[in-house]
Amino acid sequence: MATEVERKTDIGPPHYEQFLHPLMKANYGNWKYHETLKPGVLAHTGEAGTLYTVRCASPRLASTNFIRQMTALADKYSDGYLRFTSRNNIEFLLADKENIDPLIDELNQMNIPVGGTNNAVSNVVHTQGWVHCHSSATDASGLVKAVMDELTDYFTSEKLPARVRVAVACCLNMCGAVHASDVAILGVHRTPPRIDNETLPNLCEIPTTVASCPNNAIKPTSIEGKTTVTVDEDKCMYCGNCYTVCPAMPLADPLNDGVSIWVGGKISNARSEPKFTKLAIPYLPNNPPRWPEAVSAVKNIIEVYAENAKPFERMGEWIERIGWPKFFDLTGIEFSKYHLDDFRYAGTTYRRSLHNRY
Amino acid sequence: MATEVERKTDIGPPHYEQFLHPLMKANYGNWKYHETLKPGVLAHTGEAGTLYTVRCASPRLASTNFIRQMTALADKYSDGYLRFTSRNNIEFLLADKENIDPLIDELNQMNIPVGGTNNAVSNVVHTQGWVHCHSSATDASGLVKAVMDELTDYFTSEKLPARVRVAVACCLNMCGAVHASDVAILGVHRTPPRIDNETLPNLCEIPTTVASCPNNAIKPTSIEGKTTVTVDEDKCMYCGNCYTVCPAMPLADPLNDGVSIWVGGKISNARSEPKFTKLAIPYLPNNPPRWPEAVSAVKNIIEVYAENAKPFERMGEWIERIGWPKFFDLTGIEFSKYHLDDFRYAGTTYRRSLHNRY
Amino acid sequence: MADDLKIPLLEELEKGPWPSFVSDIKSVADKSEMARDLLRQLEKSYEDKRGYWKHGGLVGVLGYGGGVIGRYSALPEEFPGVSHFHTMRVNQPSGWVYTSKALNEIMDLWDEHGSGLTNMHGSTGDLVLLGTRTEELEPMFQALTQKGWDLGGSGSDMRTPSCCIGPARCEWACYDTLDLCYNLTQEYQDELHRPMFNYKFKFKLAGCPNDCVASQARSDMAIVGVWKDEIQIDKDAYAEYIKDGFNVKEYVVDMCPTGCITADENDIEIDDSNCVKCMHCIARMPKALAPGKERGAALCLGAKAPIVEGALIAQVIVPFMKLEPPYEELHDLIERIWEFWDEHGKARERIGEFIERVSLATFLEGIGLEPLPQMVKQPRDNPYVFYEEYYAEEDEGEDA
Amino acid sequence: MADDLKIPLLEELEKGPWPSFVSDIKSVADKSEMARDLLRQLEKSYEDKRGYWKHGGLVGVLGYGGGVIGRYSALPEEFPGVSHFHTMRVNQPSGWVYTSKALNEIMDLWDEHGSGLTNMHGSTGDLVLLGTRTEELEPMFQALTQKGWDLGGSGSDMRTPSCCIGPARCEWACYDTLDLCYNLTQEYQDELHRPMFNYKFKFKLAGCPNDCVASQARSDMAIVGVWKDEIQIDKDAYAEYIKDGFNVKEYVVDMCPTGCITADENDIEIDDSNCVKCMHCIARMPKALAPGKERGAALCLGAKAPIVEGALIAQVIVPFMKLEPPYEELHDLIERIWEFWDEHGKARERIGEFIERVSLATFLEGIGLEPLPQMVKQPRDNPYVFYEEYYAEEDEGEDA
Ligand code: SRM
Ligand code: SRM
Ligand code: SRM
Ligand code: SRM
Ligand code: SF4
Ligand code: SF4
Ligand code: SF4
Ligand code: SF4
Ligand code: SF4
Ligand code: SF4
Ligand code: SF4
Ligand code: SF4
Repeated sequence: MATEVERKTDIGPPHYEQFLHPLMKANYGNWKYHETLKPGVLAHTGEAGTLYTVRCASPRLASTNFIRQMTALADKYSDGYLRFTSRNNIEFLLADKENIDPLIDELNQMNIPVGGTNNAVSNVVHTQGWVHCHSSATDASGLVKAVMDELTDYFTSEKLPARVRVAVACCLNMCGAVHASDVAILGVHRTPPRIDNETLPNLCEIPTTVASCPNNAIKPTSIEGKTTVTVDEDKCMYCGNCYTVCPAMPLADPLNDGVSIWVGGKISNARSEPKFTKLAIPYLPNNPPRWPEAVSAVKNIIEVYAENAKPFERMGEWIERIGWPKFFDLTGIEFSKYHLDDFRYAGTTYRRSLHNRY
Repeated sequence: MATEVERKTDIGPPHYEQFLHPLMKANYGNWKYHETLKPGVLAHTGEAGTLYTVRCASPRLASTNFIRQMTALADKYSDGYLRFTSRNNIEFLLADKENIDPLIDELNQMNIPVGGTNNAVSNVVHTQGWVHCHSSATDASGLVKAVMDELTDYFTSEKLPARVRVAVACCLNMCGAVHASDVAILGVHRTPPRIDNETLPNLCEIPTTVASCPNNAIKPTSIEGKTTVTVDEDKCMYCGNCYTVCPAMPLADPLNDGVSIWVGGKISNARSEPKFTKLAIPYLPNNPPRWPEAVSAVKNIIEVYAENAKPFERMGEWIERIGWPKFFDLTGIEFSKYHLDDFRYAGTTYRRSLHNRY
Repeated sequence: MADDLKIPLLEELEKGPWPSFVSDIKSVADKSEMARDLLRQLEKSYEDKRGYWKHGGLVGVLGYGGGVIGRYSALPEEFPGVSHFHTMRVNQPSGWVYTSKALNEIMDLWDEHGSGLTNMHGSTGDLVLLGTRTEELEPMFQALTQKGWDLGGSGSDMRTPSCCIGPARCEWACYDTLDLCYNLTQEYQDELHRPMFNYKFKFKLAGCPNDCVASQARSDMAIVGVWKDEIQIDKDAYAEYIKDGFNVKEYVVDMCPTGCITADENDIEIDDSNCVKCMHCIARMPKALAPGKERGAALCLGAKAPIVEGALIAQVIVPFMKLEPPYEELHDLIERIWEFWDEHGKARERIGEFIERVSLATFLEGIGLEPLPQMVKQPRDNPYVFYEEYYAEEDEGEDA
Repeated sequence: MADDLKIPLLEELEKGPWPSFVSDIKSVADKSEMARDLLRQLEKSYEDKRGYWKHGGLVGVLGYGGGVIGRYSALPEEFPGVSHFHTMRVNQPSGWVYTSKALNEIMDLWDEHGSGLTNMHGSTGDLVLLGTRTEELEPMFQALTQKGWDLGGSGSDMRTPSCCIGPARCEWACYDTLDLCYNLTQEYQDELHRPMFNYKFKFKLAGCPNDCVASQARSDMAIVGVWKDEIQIDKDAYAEYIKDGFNVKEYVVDMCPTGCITADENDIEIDDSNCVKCMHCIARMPKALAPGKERGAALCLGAKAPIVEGALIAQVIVPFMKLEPPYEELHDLIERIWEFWDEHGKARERIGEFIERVSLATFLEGIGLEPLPQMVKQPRDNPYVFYEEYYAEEDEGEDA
């Protein structure tokens, strides 16, 4: 490229300070407390005054148009300052309390829900899906839209016992938060990789491919003089790791791919230690564009939780309090052999005491 | 054998019913409640009346003399009925309340402590040691005697917060309760087996020997044409399993054998689930006849526990409430790399949260 | 006399308030050369800080493979009295109950045929007769059987079952531990006496979740009594506890692991649907509370000491089974378990290790039980599911 | 116009209250062929229930190995607009704070050089620019750097660090997450842009144990703010909560995991020696309670998703470190960790898996840290200790 300017590298991101709202600078490190004025609206107070935050949803997969709409609102109501949250919501940072309602009105007119604070279902941490990733067993953005259409009411209110963090990932790589969320939807393959013996010898390194399998299902073999690999189908658990390192072993399979539902994970240290999400429903079909089976499964779980948990009790804490048998009872989900762990630490998940409910 | 009577086999033990005290038969399955009259004395009540139990210690390694002394007392005070507990105490079963004190007097005259009930240190579940077993890294009976001499006061009283179950085993086979006791003393080897290449090829099956090692430290090898084995010393964790299957691989080593101290296990489901015992002190020397280091370590742990735990809180429950850092603090025991797990489920023992005390 | 003993180190263990095994062995040293040489060899162990026993060989009684542990001194010339020093494991009665008469008879036989030393009892539960010569095994065995006693297990066989005192002297027993212990022992005499398993298999039977025989820590099958319905409450007796000043909040309510007790000065209520049968509240107020009426036991498999794959606490395999004679359902299940373990287990692989290796799902399938959420602390948290049914191209849209 | 789109399935996703990514992509479909063909290819995926992307090749900008994810359509003839569809990961500012001006500038550049589509933000934290052609990568990169922006990580490199809003808008931040996030990003530009590790290495920085950036679940090194001393109590503010009828017993005292709070209508007291810094009480009464004054962070290693050896939550490796510029102690430790992992780790082995494989003790030795009980939930429960020092025959009685 023949540009006149010097080519810059390794400059890193801009310093954040230039993007801080003046009140953020003034109260930096000296905030006293915060309050929630209503769902989606926070007020943080320090010596230098109070900063108001209005939080709204975003599809995350956002066009430049959408972002410009948001910056326009920021220019109008928040002195041009806005931020994104760790769950892909948008936050407008307001010095002037009077701006809160007009801003919310405009957002509502644009059909953008305001909320996601405290005991709400916040935005869904999710991944690429059929929009961008070669690995996906399902779509992500579509699932999120379908699920959140049913849960918007829980986003704009704070009527749940505690936060409910929902995540979606389109394959076992779990680019996001599936393994530690209150409720998660995970795309799954259910058939072993199909080996393209034509291209494999050129595309893939055999030792890396063999080593990629967590269950030693892959062995080197020779077909017509060329070294390729073979998969022991009994040992394959469809994780897709081989495909990540070797493109000649695709797993995608329209007939069998689908989603599984997971529950009870958390990340915070509040009360209980962080927990992994556990399997609730091993398989539901891929049913685009609205995945009705997955959506109603998630909704059911959240509603049963909402009815039964105590205040400030996260999904996983609630389940531990009432016990897993009761969880399966209350939600009407069937318990099956797929729920029984058989991976590395399986032995530690077996009930090794008499502590059971009947 | 030329006896006149028919040789009997597979008759099994005598039916217990013939050994049941009449009150046990009368109240069988219909006991109402029990009370503790004083340490070592229980009263169980049913429709048919109250049965009094007087419990006393036993060395477990007991001569026929000792047993006859006990049966004589039973004849005198408990209609000839007595039993042994699951922790090797002796229980006299009395119909007549008046007999309690005279019986206790006689026992005390024989220097046999009465107690072991409720929140006491009961008898020590233990093993053979140098008295009988080829595997032992220490003696068992001697350790028990030395420890209990210091703890008798906790046997004859009920002044501890809860039961304290002490166990001793003389090697990693743990023939007893070491892996699930409040406090345990475990004999340990600390050097790899010494291979007797002369006798090994005749005495041992090579594949079984190789397979016996939990850490794959044993490999077959050939010395002067004979197949024997070799041990990778870096991989050996001195468990002695190879010696169990192959006598030509002894581990006993007077310089290095010794004992380790373990804490916080329990078996009952009371309040918390059963727990394994955890490592407190990795190594103390074998110091017969009185193992002063081991004895004072055990005593210290029990005393610190007695001072700090809440009523009905078992050792392990107490430690979990205050946290392991505090346990090491309070007892003055040094925390070392040996406390860090590195076996199969090691990963599950690492602190995977911010839940720490400082 | 025993003055030739010279056991100064051991004699240190004659001091102190706890009963001394040294004094006790000494007390038979006069009449037993075995006891004498045991003390002398033991003194040498105390001096040298090591044991002097050789690996036992295969010794036993006619037709049995188990019940005797062979043992030989490594220094037979120095200590001829213990050149042979085998133990015999006598199968104890359920609940370790005895009469003086029965015990004295055994002692007499043992003075005649053995060292005069015992373990009352061994950790598995046997009445252990400690130390005799090979040639005395069969005579002692025959003498014992004449008196109605038999040997217990050792080696890769079913081991001697043992049980808590249960219904014979405990208000909490949820099934008849003594009867079932006797029943299993009799039913499986062959498995007890003739090692033919992959490895040992222990039964322990506890009448309630207090587990006074340590079954969940130390037996391949732990049978632990439990109830399914409501804890029985005697409100009058409760009032008595309150009147006596018992701190029900601190010692009961606050210590219930699931917080399912509501209690005050006037009343106590338990949310039994959330009670995990831990026994704590019942143990604190035995007059006011008692296990429910729908009683049975949980069957748990796989407890063991660490060798080889690490220690295990028993895992629930049947959350609840009614246990009443003739115990057919239980026998059936035990036999299915043994069969599957026999066929697929490796040598020296305990049942608990076996389940971990083949996975619980496979094991359940193998023994014909349905998976239940009560069998786990939690469902899997990893996504590595072995899906079994999947669609093939032909049968699109249809469930396989 | 976009009427030639024919995307009836996708259009179902324009209904409902939640913002529709379909409508949004449509809104740029006029000006962006890429967006148009993305919708068309996606519609086909919805019809066929499968993705149509090929494995990405190695594409990027000059001199960098990371920051770009290559992506090609599997059906380039049918959907030429997405025949190339690479994403660029732009390193976001600490705390995801922006001005309208800065954001608009990036949008302008992206309309010029790319699809007009973004992810605000990617799960690692980058401002993800979604979809462009190989030949646009370098121009876009240069345009970005001119405006002061740079790329983040991808591949086996350090990944873009991210942090919670911390001291900029949160009263609980125990260290300056934004500053440290910036500092680490700048300090390790080389590691960020040029993959040379065994595998990816992610940093996430949370100001307190609430962990609002999910660091403990999703980063190889989680830096989580915490305090060592007493929770600060404002008694007047406490009185206000009580006056307002807040149920301190039910919502605070009974929910403290260690039961270390005593509180009634008049007063609140905390046994800080037993507080595990869970934040629950503070979050319930932000006006009355606050983290202590001796602040810093815990360093935790090894969180990750399940591939290959199972998911991990981060483990404590330094229970407490003061974190103040210039952060030398931290840099030092990070470098020791990378060095040891580099030397002994396997390809595609995350640091958490590495520690599990070599054992925590070995790892600590390798990076020069002392073992502490705060690093474990419990000491080992198995007896398989690798004793290192032992006596040899010669030096009897002396400690080696
Ligand atoms: C804005 C944001 C940080 C950021 O830099 O972006 C944030 C901001 C706050 N969090 Fe958070 N949290 C944010 C993501 C998280 C996450 C991460 C996640 O969800 O992926 C967690 C861990 C969730 C988990 O455990 O799975 C998180 C767990 C908490 C908790 C612990 C709640 C619990 O009971 O487990 C608190 C304390 C509380 O409010 O009780 C908290 C509290 C707060 C407070 C009240 C802190 C403060 O004083 O300012 C902030 C407003 C809360 C609210 O939303 O009502 N924040 N918070 C994130 C907003 C995400 C969103 O758009 O929804
Ligand atoms: C006699 C014996 C059963 C037998 O068949 O031999 C027995 C008898 C009783 N046990 Fe036990 N337990 C006996 C071994 C055990 C064991 C096994 C062991 O120690 O190896 C345990 C499990 C210990 C553990 O968890 O490590 C045991 C855990 C309990 C518990 C639960 C205590 C706890 O808080 O963990 C109770 C309930 C209570 O008293 O609180 C209990 C209660 C009882 C009661 C009160 C039951 C009753 O109503 O009769 C009996 C008298 C208790 C006492 O000693 O004060 N028993 N008890 C055993 C006496 C052993 C001894 O000589 O010391
Ligand atoms: C006598 C006794 C100890 C005692 O002093 O009470 C004992 C003694 C021996 N046990 Fe044991 N075990 C005894 C109860 C136990 C228990 C406790 C129990 O049954 O409740 C255990 C732990 C529970 C379990 O089964 O895991 C136990 C776990 C072992 C092990 C480790 C097994 C494992 O899977 O981890 C071995 C090693 C082996 O089997 O090769 C073993 C092996 C041995 C051998 C046979 C030594 C050997 O390597 O061949 C010991 C013979 C010693 C001798 O010279 O007399 N012994 N052994 C106990 C049997 C007496 C009885 O019949 O009543
Ligand atoms: C774009 C993004 C998802 C998103 O929609 O936000 C993403 C996308 C991909 N991830 Fe990821 N990961 C993304 C955040 C994550 C996260 C979450 C995080 O960083 O907090 C995780 C879980 C945490 C972790 O690191 O373990 C994650 C765990 C993985 C894994 C599994 C790694 C593991 O050790 O378990 C893989 C597989 C691999 O590395 O080969 C993977 C691989 C991939 C690849 C490169 C696919 C592959 O096999 O080569 C995906 C490219 C998709 C595409 O076409 O754009 N991605 N990936 C995220 C990065 C955006 C950004 O830079 O901000
Ligand atoms: S979860 Fe899988 S399919 Fe989805 S973006 Fe990540 S790697 Fe791709
Ligand atoms: S999908 Fe996973 S389990 Fe199956 S062969 Fe590939 S790497 Fe192995
Ligand atoms: S613990 Fe070891 S040394 Fe002791 S009796 Fe058992 S096998 Fe023998
Ligand atoms: S002692 Fe244990 S670890 Fe060492 S070689 Fe023998 S079997 Fe292996
Ligand atoms: S286990 Fe239960 S039933 Fe058996 S003695 Fe102990 S308390 Fe009684
Ligand atoms: S038995 Fe245990 S769990 Fe059940 S109510 Fe009593 S204390 Fe609570
Ligand atoms: S992690 Fe703590 S400091 Fe950071 S935003 Fe969340 S609550 Fe505030
Ligand atoms: S921070 Fe958590 S552990 Fe500490 S006092 Fe508050 S609620 Fe209890």
